[in-house]
Amino acid sequence: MTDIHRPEELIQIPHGLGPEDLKKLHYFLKLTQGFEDRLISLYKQGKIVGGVYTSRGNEAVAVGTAFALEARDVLCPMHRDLGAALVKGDPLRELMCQFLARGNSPTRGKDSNLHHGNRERNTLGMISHLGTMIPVTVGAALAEKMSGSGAVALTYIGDGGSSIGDFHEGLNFAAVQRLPFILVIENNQYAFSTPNHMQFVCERLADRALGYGIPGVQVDGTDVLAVYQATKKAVERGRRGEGPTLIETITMRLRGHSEADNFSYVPKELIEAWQAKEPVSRFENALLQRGVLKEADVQAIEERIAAELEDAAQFALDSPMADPEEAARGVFAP
Amino acid sequence: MTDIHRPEELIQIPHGLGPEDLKKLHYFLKLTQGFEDRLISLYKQGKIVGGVYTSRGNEAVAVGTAFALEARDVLCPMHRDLGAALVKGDPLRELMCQFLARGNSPTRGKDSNLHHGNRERNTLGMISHLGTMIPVTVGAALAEKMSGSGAVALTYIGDGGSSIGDFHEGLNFAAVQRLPFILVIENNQYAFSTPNHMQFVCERLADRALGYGIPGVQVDGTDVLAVYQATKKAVERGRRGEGPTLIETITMRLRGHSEADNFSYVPKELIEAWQAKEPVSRFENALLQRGVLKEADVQAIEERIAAELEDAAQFALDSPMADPEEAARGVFAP
Amino acid sequence: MSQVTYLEAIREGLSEEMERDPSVFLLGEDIGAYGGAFKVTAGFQERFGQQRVLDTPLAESAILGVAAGAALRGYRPVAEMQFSDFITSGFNQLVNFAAKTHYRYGEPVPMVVRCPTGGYIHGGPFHSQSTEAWFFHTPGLKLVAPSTPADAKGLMKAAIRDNNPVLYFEHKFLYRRAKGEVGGAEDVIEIGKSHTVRRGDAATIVTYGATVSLSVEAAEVVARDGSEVEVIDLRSLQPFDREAILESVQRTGRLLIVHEDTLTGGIGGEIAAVVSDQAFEYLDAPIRRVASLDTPVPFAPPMEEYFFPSAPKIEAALRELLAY
Amino acid sequence: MSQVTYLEAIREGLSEEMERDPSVFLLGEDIGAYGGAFKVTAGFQERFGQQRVLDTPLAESAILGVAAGAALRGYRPVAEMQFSDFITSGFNQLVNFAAKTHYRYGEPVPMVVRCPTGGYIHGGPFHSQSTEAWFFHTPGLKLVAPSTPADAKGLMKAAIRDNNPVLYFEHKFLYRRAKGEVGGAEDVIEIGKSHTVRRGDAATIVTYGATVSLSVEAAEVVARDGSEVEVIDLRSLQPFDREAILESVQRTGRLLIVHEDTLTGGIGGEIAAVVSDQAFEYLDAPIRRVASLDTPVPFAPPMEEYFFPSAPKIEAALRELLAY
Ligand SMILES: Cc1ncc(C[n+]2csc(CCOP(=O)(O)OP(=O)(O)O)c2C)c(N)n1
Ligand SMILES: Cc1ncc(C[n+]2csc(CCOP(=O)(O)OP(=O)(O)O)c2C)c(N)n1
Ligand SMILES: [Mg+2]
Ligand SMILES: [Mg+2]
Repeated sequence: MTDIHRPEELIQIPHGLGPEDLKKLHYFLKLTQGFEDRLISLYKQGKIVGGVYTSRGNEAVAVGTAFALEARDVLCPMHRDLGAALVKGDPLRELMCQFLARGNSPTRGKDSNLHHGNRERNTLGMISHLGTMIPVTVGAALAEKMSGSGAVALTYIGDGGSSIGDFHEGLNFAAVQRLPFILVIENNQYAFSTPNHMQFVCERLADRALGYGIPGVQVDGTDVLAVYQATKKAVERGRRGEGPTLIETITMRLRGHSEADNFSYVPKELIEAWQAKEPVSRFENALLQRGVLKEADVQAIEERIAAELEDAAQFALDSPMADPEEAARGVFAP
Repeated sequence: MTDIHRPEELIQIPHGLGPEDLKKLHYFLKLTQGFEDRLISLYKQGKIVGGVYTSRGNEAVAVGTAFALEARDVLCPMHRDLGAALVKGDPLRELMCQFLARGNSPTRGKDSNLHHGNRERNTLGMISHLGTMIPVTVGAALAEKMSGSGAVALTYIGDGGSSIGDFHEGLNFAAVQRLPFILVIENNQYAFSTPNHMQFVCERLADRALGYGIPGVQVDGTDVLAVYQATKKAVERGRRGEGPTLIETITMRLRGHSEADNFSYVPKELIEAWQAKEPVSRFENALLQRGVLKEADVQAIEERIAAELEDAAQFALDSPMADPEEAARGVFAP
Repeated sequence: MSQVTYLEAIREGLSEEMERDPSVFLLGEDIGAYGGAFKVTAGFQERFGQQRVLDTPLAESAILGVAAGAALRGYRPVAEMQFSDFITSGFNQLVNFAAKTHYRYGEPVPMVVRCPTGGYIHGGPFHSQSTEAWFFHTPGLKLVAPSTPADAKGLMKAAIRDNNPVLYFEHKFLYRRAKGEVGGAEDVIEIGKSHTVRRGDAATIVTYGATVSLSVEAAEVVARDGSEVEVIDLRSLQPFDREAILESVQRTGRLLIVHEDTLTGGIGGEIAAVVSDQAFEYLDAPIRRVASLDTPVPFAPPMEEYFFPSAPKIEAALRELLAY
Repeated sequence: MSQVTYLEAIREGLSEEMERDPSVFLLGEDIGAYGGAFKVTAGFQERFGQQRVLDTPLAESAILGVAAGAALRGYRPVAEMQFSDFITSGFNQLVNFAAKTHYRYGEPVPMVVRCPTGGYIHGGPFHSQSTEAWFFHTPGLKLVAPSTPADAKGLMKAAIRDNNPVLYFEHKFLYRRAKGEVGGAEDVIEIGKSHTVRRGDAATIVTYGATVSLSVEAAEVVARDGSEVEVIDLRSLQPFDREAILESVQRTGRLLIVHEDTLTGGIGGEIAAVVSDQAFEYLDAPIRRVASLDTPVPFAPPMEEYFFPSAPKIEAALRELLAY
């Protein structure tokens, strides 16, 4: 992986990605950031009930991994993976309604954040209990293998979540069954207030792959193209029926655990060191340096995104909450 | 580790073990075997309620590991570790009463097999749910570290049990806290009817240690001295405050999962191949070859053991079951 | 029709549904070549192949989570717990993911969890537990607990065809002891409907599982003295048949609830609460319960016997209730 | 005495016991430097050191198993679940190891599990659950659920000094809202004893946790029309104060059970069963319950409000009960 202390290091553009792809990636990174800016301001205006968890520092992981998937592939975004939901096709209005718990949201306001799934888009809806979605997504991979769809299934887990039993049970199950499953560790140095050295003492979480007899790779999580490439490789391996891959992405959580957390427990120098590798600007600068984008393009994209988000936010704000009685419905499927 | 296909290979006698130690080891191996012969016959006579799980093939692991511990060290034997309980000092009469569920057994007949613990002997009583005792024994290791006793804590898990979440959570917790904890994997090729290749696909379970940043060693589980040495090293490391060790012992379950299981699913050739390394006779032959024991000694030991077991069995058979009303007592500690 | 055992009835239910619907598959520990700890799936792997009869690693949370994931993707997995006791090792997957997913975003999780349950088999604290009450209290899960071969087969079909997570409690004591006729390929027993196994107007016993036959036994002894006691076998625990219970109690005025599970916080408490609320005017006597002691399940036979409900204990409670 | 919040009272109980007994230590996620998700243990690590205020990896089963192991070895661990919802990830350690060990071989497991519980905080399905009923049904565990600062402190002391596993349900809604005086270093509140917070002869409300104040509120509204309703705060759920409940119902003849947990299979069912059995002759009306809907906890405020018990809902049920 790239040395996090050499931010100036140039991002390599992999074969098979044309300018349009690069622009798409850039768009989704910016969109993620813009969406969360909007969430933060709505939160500050008291328009969001419950907590807001942004993906600051994780954008390249969410976008880069999802970009390596096809529509048929199953994806289970976790709490730092708004970008993955966007790439997978969740409409902005829907997502905004979901974060604002409106009655027309995917969960009809019964749940919030990214806790929704959609069969047509091949997404699974996470629950809060970390680790739970690993066996569940492995089950989706088993289904794809049984149906012979050729699709793979991918989900995420944090440095903190990597300590829970389901990480072990799920990966081992997928390995034994040689399932088309990809687990992406989002190692962003902290689990809430817990630094990595209090979470694990192995050198690389990717090394856990050895204990399951599967490949484990470590990649710079601030480099969207590196993340994309590593995922692409894992996807191809999965499609070939060779089994799961564990990908450890290294990045830094650049904000608090939630907007209620001032993260004073994170040394300022650490934040600054990582700010130099802030994933969105890092990629944007790379594209500007390479002339894939001009300043004017960036401005145009920002304006487009602002408009799209304005529309989505207004739509959500204008959308009513669900009837209270809706609370009593839907426990069981007909 | 030694190659399981070279049974003729000589057992090496480690430094620091005198003839008396070797004879003790031999005695405990034979006692384990004799005790289980007795259990099997009692079972066939219908004198044992519930299942009988013998440790055939695992004797050297149970005895060799426990022999490397001191009285102060905490031990949690699992279902194949009768030999460990014997080395740790469980009296034969007590054990026999426990297996026969008598009212004067350590569990007063409320539980059976090796499901008992004893604070004075520093043993913990297992439950059936595999994996559970790993975090519990890690908790004991934490207690010893906090009290500064210098004691270590050791428990076991099978190839099958190694797939459960508590394996992961417990080992990682112990590693992060640098606890004097030792986990011994009893890899005896099968989990009930499940062969290893359907349980995991990594090369060595010992390699999982890398994912926790702790040493992982593999040792011939049919060689009591090799097991002893590996454990001794782990114990010393623990006493030095350097943290846990994962030891994978390789052996073969030479009987059914329980006495109710005819284990027809195990290829006969496999059993035969491993019979050549049957742990008890393997060690006995080594001691005879080296002249540590003479045929006459062996016979004397067998007679002594027969007498001890006869006494224990009679004592247990003569012991009454608990009063039915005892069932209602002892849910809560005073 | 020929007589089959309760275990064979479960097997028939499973195999017929696997024949009927290719989306049904089984997963669990030792269920393949070995046929399961109780041999319920003996021969299934030869017949349906390794893919549809999946031997898993020893990992209950993975088994249950994988089943839920496959269910969300259109399959109908039937997961086996080797003993219902071990479901605690995968508890979270059921109560937080499988149970809450349809409510949260409207997609069905059609899965069955086979739970070999209960005692009277000298299994001790970890192989004899009744684990239904935890799930009875978890919205989003359905629970069935057959007591006869016919119900075992018919409810297995219903459970597999249901679009929700269904916990299927198959009683280990009944596996080879309960015998009887079973229905055909399309005899599906509706989840939520009880079965009145004995008619009477003197009192009502509501029960399920292994204590159904013990209750009938007690009722028959009492009948010799002229009091005919009604015995309702719930069959389904969640949802349970409120109407049948209330209708019966309104006739008899006396209710005895019997279950093998421990007393405090057991399903009997809820039934008593519902009846004391909705049939208050009809009650001629206090609602009584016969259940296991509030302790773990003791191992030694004399204590085990003292712990579990028995025909004599039920009879004694009945006589007291009738004399009230 | 000065007024403190419920949260400060918990903190006082913990710190005083840690001062008193060196065998007491804390473990959990983010409880050290950060002071816990709700800041209950803020400042503890500076004061008692890293060893006695242990930050753990994100692993509930390890946290609970380690606590049980340390307890067996003579310590008195207090384990924190970041939210009581997450206890499901370590469920097996509690119900099968901690709960059954003393019964099996007679050695005590003195541990406390702190469970920040309940809703009314817009937490959604996974940060609002009431998880007590699962453990209420598990022999070998004690459960307490304070509703005031005084009880929070006194029951924390009792829980830590108890020689059994005790689940301590601290209500998130009350943390900073409930204020009051608290007792001193030796004011230990006996586990199993309820507190009658309001006297009356017209009816009895039995409740606990966040619904205690809602019940009193409803009782006071009803009192304006002349009916004085007694309100019993259970405080301890396992064991619970049968005597106090029965004594009260024998006087009032009317019982309303109120709890925040979902209705079916909740603790209210057991209380109703006990009363309908043991106070049958005294009941002048059906036993009624007010509880949450049998669904997961919905997120959006209007649905959340519809889901949970409220003073108006309790008042309506009371009026119906009194009019019966
Ligand atoms: C099983 C479980 N325990 C505790 C929590 C509470 N919790 C929510 S997020 C979080 C930290 C997660 O850290 P990490 O896995 O590294 O992901 P990150 O937020 O850093 O991306 C914790 C402890 C949870 N959600 N699930
Ligand atoms: C959590 C759990 N699931 C299932 C079982 C049922 N069971 C008892 S022993 C066993 C096989 C154990 O195999 P292994 O761990 O390799 O130990 P071995 O018996 O081979 O020494 C199984 C599946 C259990 N005891 N615990
Ligand atoms: Mg993190
Ligand atoms: Mg094995």
